[in-house]
Amino acid sequence: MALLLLTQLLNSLAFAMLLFLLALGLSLIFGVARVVNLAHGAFYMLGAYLGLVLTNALGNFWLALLLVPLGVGLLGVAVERFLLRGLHGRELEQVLLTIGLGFVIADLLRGVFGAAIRSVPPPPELSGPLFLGAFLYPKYPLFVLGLGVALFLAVRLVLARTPFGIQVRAVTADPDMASALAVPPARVSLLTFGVGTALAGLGGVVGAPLIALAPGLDAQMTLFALIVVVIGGLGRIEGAFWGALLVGVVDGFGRLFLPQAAMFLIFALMALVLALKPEGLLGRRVA
Amino acid sequence: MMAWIPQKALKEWRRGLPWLMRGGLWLLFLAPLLVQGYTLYLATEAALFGLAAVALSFLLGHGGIPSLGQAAFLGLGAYAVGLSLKAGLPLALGLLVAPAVAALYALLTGLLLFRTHGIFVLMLTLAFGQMVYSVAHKWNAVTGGDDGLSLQGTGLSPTLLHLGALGLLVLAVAGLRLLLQSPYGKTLEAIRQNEEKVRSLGVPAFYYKLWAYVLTGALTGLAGAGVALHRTFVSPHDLFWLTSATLMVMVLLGGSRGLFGAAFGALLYTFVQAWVSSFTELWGLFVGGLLILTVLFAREGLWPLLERKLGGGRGSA
Amino acid sequence: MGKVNRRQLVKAGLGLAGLAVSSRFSFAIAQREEPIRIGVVLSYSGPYARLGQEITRGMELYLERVDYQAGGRRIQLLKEDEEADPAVAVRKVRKLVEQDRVHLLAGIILSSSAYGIRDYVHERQIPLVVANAAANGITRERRSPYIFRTSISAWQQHYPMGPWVARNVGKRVFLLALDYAFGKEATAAFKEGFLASGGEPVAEVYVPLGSTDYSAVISRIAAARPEAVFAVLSGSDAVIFMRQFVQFGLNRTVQLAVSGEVTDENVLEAIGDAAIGAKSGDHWVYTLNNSANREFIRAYRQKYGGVPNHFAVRGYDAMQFIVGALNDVQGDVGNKSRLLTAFKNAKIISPRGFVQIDPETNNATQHVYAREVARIDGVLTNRLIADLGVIRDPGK
Amino acid sequence: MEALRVEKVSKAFGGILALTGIHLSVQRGERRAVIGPNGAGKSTLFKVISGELKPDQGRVFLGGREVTGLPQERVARLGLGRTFQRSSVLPELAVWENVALARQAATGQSRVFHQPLATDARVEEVLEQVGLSGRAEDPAGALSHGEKRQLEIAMALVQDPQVLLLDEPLAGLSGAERERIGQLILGLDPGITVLLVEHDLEYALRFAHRVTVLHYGQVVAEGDPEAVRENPEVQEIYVGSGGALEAPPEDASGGAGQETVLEVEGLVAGYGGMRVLNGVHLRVRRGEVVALLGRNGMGKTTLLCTLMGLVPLKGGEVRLAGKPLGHLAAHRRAELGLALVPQGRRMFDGLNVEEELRLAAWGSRGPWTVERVLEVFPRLAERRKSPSKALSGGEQQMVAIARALLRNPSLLLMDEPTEGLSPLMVRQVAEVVRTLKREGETVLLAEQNVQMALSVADRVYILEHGGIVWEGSPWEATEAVLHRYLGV
Repeated sequence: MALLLLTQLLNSLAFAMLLFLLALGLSLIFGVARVVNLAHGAFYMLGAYLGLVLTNALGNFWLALLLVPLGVGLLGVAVERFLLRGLHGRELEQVLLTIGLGFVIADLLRGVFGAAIRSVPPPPELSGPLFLGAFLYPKYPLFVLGLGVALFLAVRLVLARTPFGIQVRAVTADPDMASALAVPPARVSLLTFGVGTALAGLGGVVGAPLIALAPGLDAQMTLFALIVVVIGGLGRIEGAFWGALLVGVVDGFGRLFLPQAAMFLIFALMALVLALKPEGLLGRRVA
Repeated sequence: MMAWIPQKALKEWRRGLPWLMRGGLWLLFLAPLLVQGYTLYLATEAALFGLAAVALSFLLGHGGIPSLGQAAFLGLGAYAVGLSLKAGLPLALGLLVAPAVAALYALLTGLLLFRTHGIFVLMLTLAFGQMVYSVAHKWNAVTGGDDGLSLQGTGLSPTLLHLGALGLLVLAVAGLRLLLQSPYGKTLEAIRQNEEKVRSLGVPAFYYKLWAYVLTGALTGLAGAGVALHRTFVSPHDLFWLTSATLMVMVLLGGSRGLFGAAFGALLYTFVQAWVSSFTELWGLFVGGLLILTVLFAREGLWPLLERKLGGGRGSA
Repeated sequence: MGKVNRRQLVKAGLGLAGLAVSSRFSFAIAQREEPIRIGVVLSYSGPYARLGQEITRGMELYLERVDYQAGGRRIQLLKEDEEADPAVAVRKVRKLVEQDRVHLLAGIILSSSAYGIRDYVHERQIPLVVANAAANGITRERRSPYIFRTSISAWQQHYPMGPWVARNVGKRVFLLALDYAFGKEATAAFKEGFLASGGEPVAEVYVPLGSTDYSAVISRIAAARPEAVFAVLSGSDAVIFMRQFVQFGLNRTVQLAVSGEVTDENVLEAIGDAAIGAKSGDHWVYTLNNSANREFIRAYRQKYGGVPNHFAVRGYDAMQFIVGALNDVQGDVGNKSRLLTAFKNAKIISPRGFVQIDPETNNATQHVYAREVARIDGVLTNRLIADLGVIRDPGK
Repeated sequence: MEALRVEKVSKAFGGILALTGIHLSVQRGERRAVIGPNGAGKSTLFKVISGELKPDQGRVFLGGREVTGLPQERVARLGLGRTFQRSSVLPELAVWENVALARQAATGQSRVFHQPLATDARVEEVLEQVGLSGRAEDPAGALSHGEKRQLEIAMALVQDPQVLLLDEPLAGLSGAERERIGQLILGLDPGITVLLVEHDLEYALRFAHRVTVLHYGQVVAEGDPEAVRENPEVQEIYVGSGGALEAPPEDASGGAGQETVLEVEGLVAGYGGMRVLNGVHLRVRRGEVVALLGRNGMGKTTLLCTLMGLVPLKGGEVRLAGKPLGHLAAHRRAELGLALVPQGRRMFDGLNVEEELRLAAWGSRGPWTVERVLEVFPRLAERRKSPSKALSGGEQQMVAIARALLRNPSLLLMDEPTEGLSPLMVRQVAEVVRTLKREGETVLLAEQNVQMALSVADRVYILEHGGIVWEGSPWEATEAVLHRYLGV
């Protein structure tokens, strides 16, 4: 029983880290660009399919891990620049546009790659289980777990220490004042959108070997990311991290003990958080 | 027929009803004579989705409340009527239960929902909607889960269903337009424009929004019941958020203000979608593209555009 | 409002009327040529798109063999996307029947779609050949004289596996199935035979359809330490489960004895060599050594390349049944009772062996086989390990 | 009979105390003016009374009934009417609908569903009273700024409130509108208790029976208008403190060179339909400290924000070192050498002191570096890791100034740097400005603390009703200011 719980805890945490990648991007984009990007799951899918193609073409997962986020990020930049910027300040229209964009991306992917379930093998070095005495656990989820934590620390560091990070936080807090200090909010916003979508793309590459790749995953992933940020608090990376952990664990143990009600548990958790703290667990009250 | 409606209001309603709508209405009412089978089937579906779209239009365009969770109302109404019939209740009772259940859900979620504002409301409606979806999907014992719920022997003829759906739609549009002229409706519009100000005038905006949401829920629930009777089948797929997004597309396509636009949008969407999906399975591409184009280039929606182009009604909004 | 508006109104009205007329007009032209129109409703999008594609391939493969001719008339397929949504299936069936005036319907991936359209098809008296949906009820309590199933029922496919697994694989078995009608019926059928043969289920777990992560279930399997896992999963669920099963290293200690859906060739393609050795029960095996199967595989390879799978077989056989019946009635689809009798008496030599319709239930009576995943001629497929006999669905 | 009573009300925002133990008692039918410099807590007081904000401590009574902590719609229903600082109407509804809605909200008839919203005698009467009968059918959004104010007053009046709060009803109005609305308020039914916040002291003193003076969130004086006008403490508050005037230098041009840094010609700006600035001319030369004086609501902040590019320029021209700025975005102006110390300091939520400074220093070259700034503001060095929002008002001001300096600007725009600061801190800020002057920085200083501004300025402009009305040297300015501000 203890082994079962430990295994499931690791499973939950690995999935939580995948959710964190998605929620982080969503949260950053909302914080800086003030856009709720409901195409986020579609960017995840795009990343996953591109990862599949590149891994097969280059024969190297790690190269794909590097290149795909770059590509998806560039697409994100283009989307911000050519579609969203014209709607600046009109939240509802922006959200609707991202919904439309999500449908389009997902369907184009289906058109190109077909509806078959694709399963991406983990890279050979991370394939198969790890033996720890009697305890046996696959390597790949551990890799995802490590990557997620590393990324969380790295992003925190970037936001805390680098000029770009401080600019991002300044624009999040007060874009006008930031621009009076020579920070170009539009460019920061553009870059953040790129980084956010790149994170979704990275999530796709990393997530494909963890869970399979099938049509319809885009909506599911968007929804998960949305729940995480609603629970954790929108626009804060700590919120995305702890929210993802909470959702991951509730989901994981929910699946273990109450498989039929797992998804419902997550929504119930969300409703509870909202009832008690509408701004999310780590969120600031939004005026 | 509605003696309590003052003459002035009736006149107002007639005046605001452009010839385009009147012509369209006649055609739709006569549809059972002109077309049968599949076309009539689609027309009925359009009328039912029109009802749901009109409710959303009331909520979004006039109440300023963006909801991406309308599918939950639709689904609750559908399951409510389906389960009532299965339990052996008479149809009339089922048609009362459906909006009541949806309204109750609206009341409960609304109490949480209107603690926040704007885009957060949108996200929360989405999340609550998905919650209902997952319950419907997983609660096999009651809903039949992924297999859905088959309605047997409602004995309603397509013509009767069509006229019923259309009648409901017309009543809803008329009723909501009257409501929008009333102090309540004007106050709701006022809240959309400046909630702080309206509250400082002594209006408990929270409850106004809540009741608008509940009313919308009931109407959409009724539409859902109609859809269930019409298809003789309830599937959890109808509760998925794509249905909510589709309703949003219908409303935006037609125009979110004035309610006529939403009905028109639903009609247009239903027929075009049915047509397109026979050619290609990539109809999400089509819906998404339509949504993007509407947001970017036809912000008011097509109905106001059409009205201006063809003359007739003087600003129905 | 004036004259102009009224004129415009009339114009609009004429337009709509024109629409109605033109659709009838095209119908009139069609009748002169007299092809038999078969409406095919399958999922071409959504999670079951691949199934729809394979069944369609099988159908077209057979129709090409007979040159799209049956009973002296041309055959025309009208395909509509079920979208993995029963509500859509209902709408598409109505469109096919009422607008396109099809004579026959075939296809249907989801059991829920089959239930959804059942009453409509029954009332409109349109013969429907179910080529995939497996819920027992379709040919049991909700059967209709107009509905035939040429594929297989959940009970038929899984009942014979129970005794076989108990005898040849292991007695302590972990049961895992998708939480919907097919999964439950399949598991119940398996258990029926399994318990009777002294099997001992260590756990019975149902998971929601479309899960992205099976690690929770796999953890439970690891903890339960069964001899084998019996799983009823399909599509992406099967792929994800199988991959994670291997990732967790369970394939070293636990045997797989699963539903044929799990080791379908489509799924195997996505899983890879990790699946080798998994046993399953199904109504078709790649290595069946009969001439019909050899011919089918050859034709499939030639046209589409790659390994066929049981979905393509289901499509192939559905058309074989339809063409056979149409030949019997010399293409007279108007005579419903003759057509139905022809269906009831239909027997075919299928790639899966000899198959005939059970006139009592309208369900196909057929062989069920035990199979094992293997690499044959460089491709991953299933090989025959035992014939479990001819199985007839009891119909209640 | 007491119409309104405020007992020991306190309210803090982060590290800043907006109200500290306010007492207020207003009799029925009284006209009360609440005055005080910006940041004194007047608006916060109004928000607490109306229920928009909950006080941290203390109680509020309306007509003898406690309303502390009730939501604002409840307080409104209990008889509190209110107009907002920024005019606030329902733009898409017709003028009469605005008023009728307000009427029905008060009479509890908003929950009528089945008949259209209708006007009634009272609505017509009030529209007549405020002079909007002729525009009853127009959408409220189409009204001029002054008419919106009239409409807002009508919406308040039609509710027959016991107590009416008017928050700067004359702010941003032009001469004729000012006159019209001033008369309208003076002519209100004497039965209504009215609380007025207004920066036009002359008007406020003319209107009120009694006057309450707020400063640093406390009541510093209360009495009849004459007594308040003569009160030296009040005069000091308005004219301010911060150091004595230096003797006029020998050379009237001071140390300033002749090179013009900033040139503003005919500048027009405002928000939405509201024109705040209407043809402002001014110039600033290198090395000069130029003070921009004017009562609140006269457009000082709008002018500085327009110069910085945060408020769009609607007309006229702005040149920095001869280069026209046109419609350049704020960050481009910052790169060209403009820096702003904003009103209210605007610390970034979530950044600490050091990060605020590093953000500003990024990409900027010149004598001011983070190290040097920390030498000049040693207090900030001690608190470099503290979140900037948690600092005291004075410390925040130091951060805001340091931030601007780190841009190494050719012109430093300072907007009300002494707002809400204690006298000690005001003197420190003045000292900082003098230091900057010695360092040769060029400063445009908008200030309501006249004394402080005059003690550091080389030249003075007075801004009133959207234009420059006076220009001269600091030692001539005091008299001009007293005359214009207090009517002394």
